[in-house]
Amino acid sequence: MNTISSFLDMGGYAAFVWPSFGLSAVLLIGIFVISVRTLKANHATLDALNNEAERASPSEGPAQGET
Amino acid sequence: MMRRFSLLVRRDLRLAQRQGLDSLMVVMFFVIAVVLFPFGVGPEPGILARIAAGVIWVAALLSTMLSLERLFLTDYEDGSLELLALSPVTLEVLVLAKVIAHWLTTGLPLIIAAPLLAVLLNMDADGFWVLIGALALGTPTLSLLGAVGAALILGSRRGGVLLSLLILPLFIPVLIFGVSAVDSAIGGYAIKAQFLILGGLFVFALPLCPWAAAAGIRQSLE
Amino acid sequence: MTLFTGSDLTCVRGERTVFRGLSFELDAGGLLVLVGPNGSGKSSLLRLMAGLLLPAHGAIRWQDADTRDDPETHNGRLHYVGHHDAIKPVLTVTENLRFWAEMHGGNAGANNRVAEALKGFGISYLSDVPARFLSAGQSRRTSLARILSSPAPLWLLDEPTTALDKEAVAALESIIAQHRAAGGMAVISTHTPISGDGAETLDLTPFAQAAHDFEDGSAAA
Amino acid sequence: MAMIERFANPNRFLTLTRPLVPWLGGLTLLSLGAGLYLGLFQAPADYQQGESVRIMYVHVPAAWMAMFCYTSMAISAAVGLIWKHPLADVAGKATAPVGAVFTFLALATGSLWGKPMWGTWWVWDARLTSMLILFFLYIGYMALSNAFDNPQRGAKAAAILALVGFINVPIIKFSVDWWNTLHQPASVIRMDGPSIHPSMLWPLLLMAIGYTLFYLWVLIIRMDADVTAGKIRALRQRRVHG
Repeated sequence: MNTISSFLDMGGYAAFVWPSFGLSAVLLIGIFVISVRTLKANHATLDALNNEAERASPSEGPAQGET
Repeated sequence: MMRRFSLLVRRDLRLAQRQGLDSLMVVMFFVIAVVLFPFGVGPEPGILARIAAGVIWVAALLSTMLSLERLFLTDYEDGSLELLALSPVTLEVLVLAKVIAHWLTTGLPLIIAAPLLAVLLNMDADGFWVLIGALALGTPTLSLLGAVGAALILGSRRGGVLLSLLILPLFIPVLIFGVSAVDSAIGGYAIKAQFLILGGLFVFALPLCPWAAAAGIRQSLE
Repeated sequence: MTLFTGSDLTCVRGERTVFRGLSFELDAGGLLVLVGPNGSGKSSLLRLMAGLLLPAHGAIRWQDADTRDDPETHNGRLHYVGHHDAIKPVLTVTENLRFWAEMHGGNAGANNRVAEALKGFGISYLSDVPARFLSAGQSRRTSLARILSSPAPLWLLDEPTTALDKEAVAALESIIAQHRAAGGMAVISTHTPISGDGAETLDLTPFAQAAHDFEDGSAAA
Repeated sequence: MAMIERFANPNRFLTLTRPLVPWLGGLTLLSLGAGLYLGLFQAPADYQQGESVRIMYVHVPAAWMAMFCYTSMAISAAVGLIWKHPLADVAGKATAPVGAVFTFLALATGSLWGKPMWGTWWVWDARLTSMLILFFLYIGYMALSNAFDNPQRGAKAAAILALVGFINVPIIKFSVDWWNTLHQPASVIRMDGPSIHPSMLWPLLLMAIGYTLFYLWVLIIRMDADVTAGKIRALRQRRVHG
């Protein structure tokens, strides 16, 4: 496995090995990114709702922000 | 306990008989589904005979699926399910009564129609009785498993299609052993193992499904 | 020892806390009328009492036995009339009622109990009519007739007077009075006033408010 | 189960697990990196399948995780149904998509691995067929949990399905194996090679550990998102009811 090209060739199976690894990477990274994005979005909306609730009725309930 | 059990079975049978359409529709679907295959696969008797058992079983599965959605739905919508859950008999027993009523209105007609369709598909004669036996042992399990799906989709937005998606994977063991019982009978092999397993699947589903369906119903009534 | 009690009940439906810290007591012959705005949990409380819904906190007891321990016996003690009429259009009124009479109270004397029930609500003339021809008021009377079709000490009626005309409401009031006189008890959620001497009223608004305050506190935490 | 538990408990869970997330991320990347390096560079090729055996390092862990996630869904379903623990349903619902991705990966890499050997993209091999049925169970779970207006009702219904499904998995496996031996195609090369050479074992284990850590990593993130979404719904609902 000295030269890069023979490594990439994967003994002729390149067309199967790399798509397998590639697909795995794409899907795993994909679901991770989607999860993180929903998390950030939900936290942002919760903070917005909390701030809105605070502004609307500062007297009602203890005023403390989201950690 | 048994009196209320038979009371519910009798009521459901009377409802089905008054509505009339139900079992007829199911059998008609079963017949049509099977009759379609020769048009798709070609009328050549050899091929048809070879796939006859599989085609009949798959069509029986889909026909049972057709009528499962309404198993609890009408009672859920008109408030009877609430009262059944509030009756002095455990809900699991009443679910079993509903399943038996469902089997009598769909499973049984399928079993009666099956040999006729076996002739249409040129199935070998000595497969007939085994087909009836396997269906008789398999369709109750299908009704039991289907009852779980019917209970879980109560109150959901997309009832029918969702039900088949939930339940079909669970039908696969019954399908595999039902077809293999008929095929090995035709091939002259022993069929005891398949029938024992079909019986085992039924005995396994008998306690599990009413429990799961009752739990699903209780949640839908919350 | 009061017969039917609920202590410090909290009801959660889906993700919403409906009410918190609600208690009630009801004795033989008692009538409890639940009042409060929409969404304050009247129906939820009735479903809790019936056992269709389990309290997130607190317990409902019948003679200090928690009703959750033996739901079937509790079911045998009560009749629940919800928003739906539970009537099969293909069956006649008598067939509908006899089914529920036998399911709840067994076969003994079911026929004449059903006849009594129909007479009680003045719909004997409908006995052989398939239920699909009934008007809203008639189906409601048929559904209410179920509570007479087999004996049960506890009646849980959720807005029984909807779709009932004045005469039917009067009939219902007199039937409830007889039921209480015979030692029975009833819990009714209603918007139209129901007369019944010695009736207690339970206003759910403070308990619903308690739920909101609690939710404010923890949601923001 | 005290009322307070319904809200405070998720917060306590989140405050405990949030700091874990970066550590879990680091460990996942570490073990996956090591596994990939060993698998692609150090481990020998298979004398029969040549380099294509390396697909094993993504196929086998994905297949394990497919079953692992479904098992954890069944456990959280049982905990949710029996002890009414609010977080159990959240865990189950958060696991399902990750499990479905692993199952799909197992199917895809399985077919990519099988192509050079069997000459077709799909063979009704017992393991691949069981994996396909498991994939349908996942899709059914996710469809059911999203089929209700009230997410909690969906989670509860899906929990029952996960339990019933989980009990049926061995039966399905048994019947598919029987069905497969009944219609046995002539020669089927074993999926994971004749025998695992020790130097192949290490990358396999590292990848499996990496996948498990990845699952836990994404699970905590998804649960955090779901609990927050629950709070948002509660706030909005309270606004409706005033």
